[in-house]
Amino acid sequence: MSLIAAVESLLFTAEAPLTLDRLCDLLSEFERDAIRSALKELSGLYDCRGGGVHLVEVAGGWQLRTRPEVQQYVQRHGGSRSVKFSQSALETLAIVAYRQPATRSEIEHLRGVDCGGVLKTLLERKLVRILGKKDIPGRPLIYGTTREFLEVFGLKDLKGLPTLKEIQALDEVPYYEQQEDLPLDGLPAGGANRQESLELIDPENGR
Amino acid sequence: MSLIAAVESLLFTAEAPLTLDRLCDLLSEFERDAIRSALKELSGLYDCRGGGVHLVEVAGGWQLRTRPEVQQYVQRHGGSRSVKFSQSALETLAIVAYRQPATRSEIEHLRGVDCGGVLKTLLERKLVRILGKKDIPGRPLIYGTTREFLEVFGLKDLKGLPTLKEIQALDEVPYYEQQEDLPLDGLPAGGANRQESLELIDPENGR
Amino acid sequence: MLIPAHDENLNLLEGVHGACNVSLEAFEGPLDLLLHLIRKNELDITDISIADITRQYLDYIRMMRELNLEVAGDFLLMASTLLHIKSRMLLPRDEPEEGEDEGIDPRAELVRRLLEYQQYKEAGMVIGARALLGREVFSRGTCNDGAVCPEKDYGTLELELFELVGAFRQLLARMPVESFHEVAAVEAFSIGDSINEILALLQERDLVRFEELVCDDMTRERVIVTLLALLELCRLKLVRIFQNSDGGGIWFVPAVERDQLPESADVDNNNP
Repeated sequence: MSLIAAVESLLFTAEAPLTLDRLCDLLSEFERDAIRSALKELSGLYDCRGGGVHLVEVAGGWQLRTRPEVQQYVQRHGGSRSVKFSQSALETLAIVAYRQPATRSEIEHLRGVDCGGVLKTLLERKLVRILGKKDIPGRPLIYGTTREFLEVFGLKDLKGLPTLKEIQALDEVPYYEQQEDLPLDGLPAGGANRQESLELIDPENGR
Repeated sequence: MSLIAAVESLLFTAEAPLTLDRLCDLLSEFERDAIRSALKELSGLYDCRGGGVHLVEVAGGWQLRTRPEVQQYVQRHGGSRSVKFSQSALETLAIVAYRQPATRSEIEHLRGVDCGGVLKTLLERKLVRILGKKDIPGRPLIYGTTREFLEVFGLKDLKGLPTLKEIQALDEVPYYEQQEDLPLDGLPAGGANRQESLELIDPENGR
Repeated sequence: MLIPAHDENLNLLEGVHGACNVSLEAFEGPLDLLLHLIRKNELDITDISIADITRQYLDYIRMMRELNLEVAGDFLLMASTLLHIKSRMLLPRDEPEEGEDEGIDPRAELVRRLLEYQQYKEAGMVIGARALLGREVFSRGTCNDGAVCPEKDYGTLELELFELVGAFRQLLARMPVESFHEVAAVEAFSIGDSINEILALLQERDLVRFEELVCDDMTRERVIVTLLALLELCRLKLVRIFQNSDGGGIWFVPAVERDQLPESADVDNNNP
């Protein structure tokens, strides 16, 4: 059995993207370089066949996915599969993504409405997770995004989130040309960059 | 976008085998014959590439699955965790499959042991289901196999089961060489063929 | 050899002993055991010597008892059936056959059951030897690195990054200005904090992966604190930890009913 077949079977059955490291672990009898070339070759095979599926690099790993071109067919699988996200869920997720770590009261203050239910849903769907507790009176829980979040949005990491500046720049161009991860100058996620992220969303820097 | 790509994307994203009917529903702008040929062609593409995945006809539908040859790799990724069958589960399942509809007491008489626990497990695993009640005193529950049974055991339909006669003939052949669906002449499953199955086990027909 | 030799069946018992790991559970039931004895003795299933088979069967049961193994009722029932057949075999046939079917062989019913059972036993082996989904062959997305997670299935999320960004932009448009001037601090995370965090998580879910608690952007210290917290919870017998395979994911589950878990602040009690 060829290495390519082995790699393909692992990718096919994996629930989440597989990193090269993980593939090397699973296929320890093969050289890392050989596995890397097998990935490239497999990717090429899917590309030149031009079927409904291709191999993409995402969330720091590799995953078989349907091509965007066949999206309309895949969506026909029915309501149970293509889950529509409510506006409140999207807003809450956006706040968590851009302001993490964020407490519930911060989120509610921003949205101006109760977010308990929507947070619970996001937790259940594993798009958001509890990072810990904030060291202030009341010790509220703090929330951040998950690995699944990255996968859903096809991001390699949080740095792939467009900055607000970039979002505003979207106003001038057709949105759909902006599907790639955007180059980043000023990551709005994570403790270390917190100050920067605060600047980014400071209204004075706004539109 | 070609029909093959559409079919592939639907199969790739389906959780269970897709029947031709379902595919025709989902791809209503295409002719049934065209979809049928696309399936055949796609199956051929997977076969001649010889990768880790192929398209199989199972439980009345079509499904993308890994090839048995790459099993060792997938198992390393934890794939073998879920499915294990004890001899008692397999025996009970065989009795239900060949004699359905079957009552618990029939099964227990055949196996000579209590089968309550094993039946419960098979019901929980959705390999067996309750078909109803038998119209005899006490109205015992009657059991049959499920769609999942066909899926798990890789059978197109119940006719894909080797007949008990064929199984007897296998005595000298190692079992694991018998992977293919065997040709069928007289399926001993279901009420209509019940007499035949009893005949098979008449001592005078025995060895 | 633990077992005193009863008779000439010592060899047989040794064979059984070795092959079957001295357990009646090695046999699926009395019929399975009988088939085994018949095969051992190379008997014709349709013409078995009831006397021999009964003796060997009873020896086996006796051996199990001497090993203090529980003998299931099904095995005892078969023993009495065998003895009954044996006694009928000893009786002279009632009427010399008059061409009637009355002179039935007392073994007939047992033979029928054995043949029938043998068929299904073999059928079980045949279907069990197929390439099974989830054992030899796999459909898509069935493997993950931890245990199979019994989560609700929400279907595939179809979300574009664009939608997320769009939502955030809309939000910004109506956002209160001063809200961005509070700065979160997450340093000085104690074991107590971590325990609270884990308890809070267990209020929401029954199965948590260790990796979910420690993420890449955590400090070394924070990871260690989390691990210590988990060990403390284990010591208090509030959680159970397990690992499915060597090097596999580490999971933990509540060891007590959810409402018996110590209170930790939950999502709804955190309004300032």
